[in-house]
Amino acid sequence: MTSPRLSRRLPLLFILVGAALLLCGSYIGLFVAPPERMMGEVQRLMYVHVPTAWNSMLALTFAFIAALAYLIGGAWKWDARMEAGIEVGVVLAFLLCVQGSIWAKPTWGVWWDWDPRLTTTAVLLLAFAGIIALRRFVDDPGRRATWSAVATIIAFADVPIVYFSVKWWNSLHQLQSTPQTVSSAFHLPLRMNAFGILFLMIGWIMLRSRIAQARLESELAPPPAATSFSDNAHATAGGHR
Amino acid sequence: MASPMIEARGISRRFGRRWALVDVTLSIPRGSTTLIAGRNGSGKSTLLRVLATAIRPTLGSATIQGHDLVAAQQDVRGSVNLLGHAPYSYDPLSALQNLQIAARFLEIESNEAVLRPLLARVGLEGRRHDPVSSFSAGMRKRLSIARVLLRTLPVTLLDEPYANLDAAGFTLIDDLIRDLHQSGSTVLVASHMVDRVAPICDSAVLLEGGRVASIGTGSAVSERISSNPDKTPPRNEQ
Amino acid sequence: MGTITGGWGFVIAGYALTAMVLVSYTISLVIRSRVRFPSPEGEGGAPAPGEGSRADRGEW
Amino acid sequence: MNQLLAALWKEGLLQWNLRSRFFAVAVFGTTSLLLFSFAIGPSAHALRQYSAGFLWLALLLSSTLTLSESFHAETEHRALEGLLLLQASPRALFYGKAIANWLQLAILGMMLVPIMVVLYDAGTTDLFRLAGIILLGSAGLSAPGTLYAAMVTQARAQQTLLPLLLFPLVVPVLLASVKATSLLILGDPMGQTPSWIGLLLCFNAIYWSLCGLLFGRVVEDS
Repeated sequence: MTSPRLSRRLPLLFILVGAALLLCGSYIGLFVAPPERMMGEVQRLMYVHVPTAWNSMLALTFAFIAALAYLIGGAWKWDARMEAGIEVGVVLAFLLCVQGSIWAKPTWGVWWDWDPRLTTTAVLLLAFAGIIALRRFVDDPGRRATWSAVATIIAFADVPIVYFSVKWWNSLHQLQSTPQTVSSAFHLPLRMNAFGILFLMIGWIMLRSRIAQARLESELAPPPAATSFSDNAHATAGGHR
Repeated sequence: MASPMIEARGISRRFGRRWALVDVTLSIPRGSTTLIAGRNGSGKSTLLRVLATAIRPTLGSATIQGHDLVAAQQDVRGSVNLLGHAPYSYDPLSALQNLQIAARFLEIESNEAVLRPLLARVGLEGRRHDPVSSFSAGMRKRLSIARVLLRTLPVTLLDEPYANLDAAGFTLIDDLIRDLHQSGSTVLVASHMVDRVAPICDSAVLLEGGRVASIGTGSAVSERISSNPDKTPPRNEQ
Repeated sequence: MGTITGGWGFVIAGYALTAMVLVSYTISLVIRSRVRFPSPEGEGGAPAPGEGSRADRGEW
Repeated sequence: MNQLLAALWKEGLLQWNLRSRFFAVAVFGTTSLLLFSFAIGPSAHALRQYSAGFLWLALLLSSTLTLSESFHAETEHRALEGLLLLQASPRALFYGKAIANWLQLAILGMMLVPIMVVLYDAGTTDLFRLAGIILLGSAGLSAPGTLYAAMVTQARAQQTLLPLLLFPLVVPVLLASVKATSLLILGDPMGQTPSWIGLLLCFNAIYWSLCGLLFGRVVEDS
């Protein structure tokens, strides 16, 4: 692995690169890119709204993968990464809902327009916030890890169903703007911001899983002194419990 | 010598910040009766719960009749009978109903005619239709004894069998241990009643702070305990 | 729908809120990663994240 | 298979002994139906318009009471661990408990229907289809609900934790059931009901199998 000095700095590096990309992308989006014919200036919000949407989904997918990895493999570091993925996903989902309502007000005149993707994000936000609450209320590290992994899998499996049910439930309302309807002139800031938030998110997840890791270490006593750890490592059947 | 019934290698179990069991290595011969002695919190119950697959070892491994505790958990559960601290009872239901549930899951005869003598043996026949919620701790222990009597298995683990029992209950446990011994079942008894259990045991294990302090004949260990009950025995002798 | 006048107000609000959330969460992460947790043995806090945690040393 | 029968028999005994609690929950459901009408006001048209929503909200709120109680007897004296040590299969235990919770919710739902008819003047002649929707909807609630109940009874603050985990998850069940029921009551000009029934079936198929798979991990010692 990279030397400790560099690995300590890695997450901050990712965050800085991400922030830089985000600043440039937003600058171009705000001042350089032409306003959209129909929606005018408000459309500039898209340069930060759409990347947030992609990345919040990515973070929760990462949490789902970490949950699977923990349930199958059982290494504590996957539990720490899942906790990081969930928290970062919730923060980005919250941000997305805020941006969404700011976008909806000038466009539809209401703060919340029940757009299927946005409503799905809101449901996801509540579902994964519930999992964070579950982790707070369970003390035993092993149970907390297994139960929140199970809850993550269940909540993640619900995403497509929530999306379709909200879409049908609200299908008469309006056609959503999908990226294809956006002409190429807008792609540069969109992509820059997308990578910007992506790097930011990776830095966040690395930092947050280290915090979770440190807390786990404080909760789990190190292996007892008597056993010389080498000969026990291979004999470990329930190794991670 | 026949392969040992229970073989434990470096069993450790962690509960968050505390190691309840540390590096326990044991070999229990087939058909023997072993006393597990030790102060409160020395790891007796944890050891029995690990061997009964109620909880998993954090480190190390063990086999019962050749079945690994974690890998072949269901096989182990088919050969280990646990009389635990917890009565494993459904409080809203009656004593008879509790036994019937256990019998149905074991897929053995579960009507009242078959179970009644069992309840009679543990002295609960009169109260068999009363809900377990109205039972005293001693009566709950008697119900779990009846539950253990449902099956005779190669290994029987008794965790503080004498706790909460009256004088009649004591003889009930003595008979149980003797019957199990005669039927060739390997018995592990975790108990504070060292002077009562030690004489009828083939060997004894003294646990101290989660570690095996010493293994010897029943009487040797009970002297050790009576000679310095408070002072922690010298470090691991082996 | 026609062009929306006064859009700039909302755009600025959107970007400002986004920046606020991103910055405040980053700061909270950096602060929390400095916190030392009480170590189970009681002596000295668990190593701050990043100094090669016990998992890396293969302790579980 | 007979493990499942044993589990169902156990559930039957438990439910029979706790039937007084069931009536308490039924009263709770009725009360919430009444409160909803106070929230909307006496206008018959509005009440009839949203009657399906009220029915399912009342059922959802009552479900948290029945679900979180359903594991109390199991974990109070480690009865569940006792059964696992008797080689009982976790899957049979899960389906036994989930079916018991499902039937309890379905019966509760059907008991609320006459009250809905009286209070909101919202009824339907096609009782068979209404019963079908109630069965599907309460099945969608009880599969994940049973799994979460198994976790929550062993955690702190279980009364608040269960709704927090369950409600966001069952949004599709609520949407589909309310839509299907109101289409039944208010008429279904464009024939959307089959698609909502389809969504409910799909939700149930996914969660009745997924939760059965994961239940073992939840109850076994980690």
